[in-house]
Amino acid sequence: MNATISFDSVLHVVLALVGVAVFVGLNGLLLVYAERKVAGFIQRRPGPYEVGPQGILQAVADALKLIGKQLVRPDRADPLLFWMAPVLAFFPVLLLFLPIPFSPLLTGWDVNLGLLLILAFAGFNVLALLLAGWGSNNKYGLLGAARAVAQSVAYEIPLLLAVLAIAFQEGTLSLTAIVGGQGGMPWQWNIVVQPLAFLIFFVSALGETNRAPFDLPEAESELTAGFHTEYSGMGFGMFFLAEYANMIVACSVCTVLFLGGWKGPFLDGAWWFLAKVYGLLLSMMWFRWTYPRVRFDQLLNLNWRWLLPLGVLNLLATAFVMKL
Amino acid sequence: MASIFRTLADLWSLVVGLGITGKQFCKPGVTVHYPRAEVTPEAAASFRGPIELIGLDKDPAKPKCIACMLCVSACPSNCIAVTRAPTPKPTPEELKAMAEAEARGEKPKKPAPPKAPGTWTYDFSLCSLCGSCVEVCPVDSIGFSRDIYMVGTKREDFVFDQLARLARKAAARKAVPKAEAKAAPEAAPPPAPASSESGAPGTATPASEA
Amino acid sequence: MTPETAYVTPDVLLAPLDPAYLADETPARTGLRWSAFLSADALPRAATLLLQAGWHLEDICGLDVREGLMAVYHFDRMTSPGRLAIRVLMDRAAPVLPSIADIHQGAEWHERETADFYGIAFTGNPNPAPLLLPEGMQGHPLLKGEAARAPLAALLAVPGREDTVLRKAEGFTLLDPAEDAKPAKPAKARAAATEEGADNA
Amino acid sequence: MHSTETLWSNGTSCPAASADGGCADDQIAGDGYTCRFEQGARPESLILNMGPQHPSTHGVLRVLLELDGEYIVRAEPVLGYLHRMHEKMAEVKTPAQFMPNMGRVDYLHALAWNWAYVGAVEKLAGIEIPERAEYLRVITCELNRISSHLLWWGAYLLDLGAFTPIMYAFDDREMLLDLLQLMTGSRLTYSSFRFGGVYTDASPAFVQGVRQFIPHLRSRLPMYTALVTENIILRRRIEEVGVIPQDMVTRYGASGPVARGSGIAYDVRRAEPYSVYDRFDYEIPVRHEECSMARYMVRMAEIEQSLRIIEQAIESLPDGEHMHPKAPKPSFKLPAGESYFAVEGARGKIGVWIASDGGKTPYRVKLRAPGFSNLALFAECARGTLLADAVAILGSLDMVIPEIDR
Repeated sequence: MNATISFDSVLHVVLALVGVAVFVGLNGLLLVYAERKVAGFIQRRPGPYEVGPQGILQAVADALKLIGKQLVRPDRADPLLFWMAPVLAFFPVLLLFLPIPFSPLLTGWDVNLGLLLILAFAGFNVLALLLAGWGSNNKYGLLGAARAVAQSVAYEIPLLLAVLAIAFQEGTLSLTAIVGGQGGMPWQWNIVVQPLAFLIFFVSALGETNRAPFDLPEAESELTAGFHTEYSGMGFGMFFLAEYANMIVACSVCTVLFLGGWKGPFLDGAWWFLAKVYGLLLSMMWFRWTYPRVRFDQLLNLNWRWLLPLGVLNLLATAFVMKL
Repeated sequence: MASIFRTLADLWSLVVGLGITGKQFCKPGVTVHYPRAEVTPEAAASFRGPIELIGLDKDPAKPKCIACMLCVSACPSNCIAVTRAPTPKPTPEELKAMAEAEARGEKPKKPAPPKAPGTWTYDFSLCSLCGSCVEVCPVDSIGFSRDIYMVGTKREDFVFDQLARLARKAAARKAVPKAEAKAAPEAAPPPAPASSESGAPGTATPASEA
Repeated sequence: MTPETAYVTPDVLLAPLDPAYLADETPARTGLRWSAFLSADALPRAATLLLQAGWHLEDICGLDVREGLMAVYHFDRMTSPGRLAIRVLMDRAAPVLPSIADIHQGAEWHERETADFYGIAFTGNPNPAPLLLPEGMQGHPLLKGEAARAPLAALLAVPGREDTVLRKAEGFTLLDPAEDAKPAKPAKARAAATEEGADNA
Repeated sequence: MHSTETLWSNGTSCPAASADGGCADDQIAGDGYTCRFEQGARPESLILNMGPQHPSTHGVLRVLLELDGEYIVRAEPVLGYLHRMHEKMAEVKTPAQFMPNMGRVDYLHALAWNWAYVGAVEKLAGIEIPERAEYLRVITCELNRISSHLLWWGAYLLDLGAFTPIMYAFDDREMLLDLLQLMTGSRLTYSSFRFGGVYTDASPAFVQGVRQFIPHLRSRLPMYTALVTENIILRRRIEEVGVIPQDMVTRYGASGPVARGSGIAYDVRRAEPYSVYDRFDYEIPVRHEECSMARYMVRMAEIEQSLRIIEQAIESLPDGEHMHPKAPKPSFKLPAGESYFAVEGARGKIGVWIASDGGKTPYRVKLRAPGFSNLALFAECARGTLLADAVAILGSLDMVIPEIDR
């Protein structure tokens, strides 16, 4: 790491963290609204409609409700673990936003090991889910936590392999540099050279963020609500926000790695980045409202028997081509 | 190798699914936005709402009911309670005639109780809308209302004084011109929503027409 | 499971069990094709024979009649259908039947339900807990009061059934028209008695 | 409260018991069903109470599960949470008064229950039905069957984690309900069959609506197939899951799509023809895979066959009365005797047995619910499957708990 620790850089990081927190909070509201509208339109319903014009204040009302609710802990739950879990789920996610280059100027912390930082801190999420399921002393929670651990650990590997393929190709772990290696036109993006890596990354990202059709840790028709069965109020709200924040991170990284980041055919800037991220987020929602849920053994089979070998092959092929 | 191709073909089904939901996404919704819109009166016409009394053709405020109690005994859930109208006090002439008859040793002719209900209460919270009372009524004095949007906030809201309800309805009928009365068959029973008058039936797009 | 060629009519099938009564029925009148009275001891053997011949259990109905408690087992076949009613009469004082849940596994729940409603004990039922009624509930809701009980002959009265009786043991008088085969009591008394039965439960 | 010994069959005390012993009792807290179930469990298993409040137990079914990881070692459904004792009500109400109950036994295929009860009474009392009423019964009952299957389809997909199909199914079902409302006046708990006919005659609007609905639904079915039936995730979820061999069907007395998905072509409409079903040209869909997918396919095919029946019936709808002129008054007395009447409901064979002593009310009424027998085989079927499979199997049995509990 070449970032020298100075007052300026610390201030920069702190400011960035505050900015990220605001960004995540606002995005949480926006995405909840978008998710419900997408679900509504796909199902030929209006979706949220009553609170504010076209229901745009629905998410705000929900957030206020969650904040206003009493914090309830089951009698036999472990208080420390029970309350640590939502905090641990939410705050590390903020760190993940730091190295993401929204635009050349709008980067929280331009560190040359940005990819590594994201992958490392993303591992916190699984710990939070495990603590939530274990600490709430609920059998459904426990089953959900067990699923979450097995799933997250498994899907991290192909995710890493896909990322490595890009890192090999670009020869750097800095996100800014990776974007710099791509052009503005769609055919200059990494997705053209690495379509398989993109597919593996995106599927693994669905698995990592517990999104349908891989939402097994919470699978409400099997485990009622899985790891967060016992959470209500802001306890639940934190998990909820963390899920959306994780989605944004996954889509952002995907944009940086494969879709040219902030670069576009004209007028490069953060708007291109955001447009691409929201496009990916919308497709995640689209998947959720289209597909049934896979079974747990199928989920793991998909990973170990398809994504992992394909990821390895892709990485070897990339290495081979790069060597040439 | 063949299995890989089959897998690819299977994966295509996922794309097809996305195509279908994507297409539906672009189509307009089918929800009827109650209370801004309501189902058409035609769609409500066959609905069996809480029962109501039917008035005489000559005097719509008075029920056809003859207080025969058939509905009370036919009801499986005991939700109807009817009492006969009290026997009127004999007039002085009648009293005189009765006294004379008694004096003659005949059976005095007492005034008969009127063939009309004194009270007619109906507890909708018990009713299963089976229609037994409607079918059994010998004078067709009971019918189903078309109240689709009836709401109440407490249990007592669903105990109707049917005679009062009929009277109110007849009064409301008189008040509004005939054509409008047809559009809003339920005018002003207490728990009936105001929307059935203020809403604009006919503008709605019910699911049946989608 | 059983080939169609193995189809034997129940009158032949049940013959070795020596049913006290066995009759052809008219499905258009009663919905039954055969009916039989068996002793409780013969029930498991009959169930085995019927399962082997491809019959399945439709339901078990209890019945509280003047002569005692009765259980009616309705069997039917998937191929070449025709309903068979096997009736078993029990002493009211000790209503006990052998369970057939080890033969027709579906009988487990039917037996538990009948035990709930009538207090009939099925010996050998693998899980004799109450099924539909709460645990620890006193009484059995479908038992009738003394006055409300009707004689069996009145309930199973089918005109012309005497002509189609295939077997009838000596001394089998259950279906003979009793002196008061007509409605036992006026409806009012009956209703009152039923209420009473409900109160007991 | 149960002592710790009742929990573990191997004699060890509850490992969760704290030093003061306070925790142990709470850990075992549960009713007799849980305690008995736990007695048979291995010490390393997890006992899970699925239900009575659980998203995929459809109503209030409770299933006790002994889990080894996510594998089911043992399962035991616990019934009775929706028990209303309809059979007792039948004994204290006149047949006409009992009719509304039939719409509430199985609220998804209410008209089949209507028919079973009406049929049993008509058979016992020798009541005749006009031909037009028979046709109207067939049409409405089949419409109701389609609405039941559509709802099952949506709810099953919901169990499997797909949220959208149920909305599409409800879109179509809404039209069905509009049609049925024309005939019955209500949208769910119908009680429109009468002894000797049906409650209302078919209006031209109804006939017209049915004629329009048939091609509409036919045009929607390919979309259902493409969106769901062919979806690889769904197929992997339910193919070869919940295998019910033919002998299991016989041993449990299962019927309906459960039997037909196991290759048994048993349908009461064919086996014991009632009404005018023998006049129509239709097939009994049968699948031989014996798995959840087979039952799924049978129901989807049944929607098409019901449409065929309705199409023929509406075209050949005879003129005439909808109530027989000699139909009995509501207060009529049942003659003494017994009768059993079976009809094919959406879930299988519905049977009603009436025994009457000639009084005003029936002496005994037995309601044979198809779901009761179908659900009974769940414990055997689910053994050794995954928790997620248990959900898939329960859904494929198409349970309606009020019908099972009665």
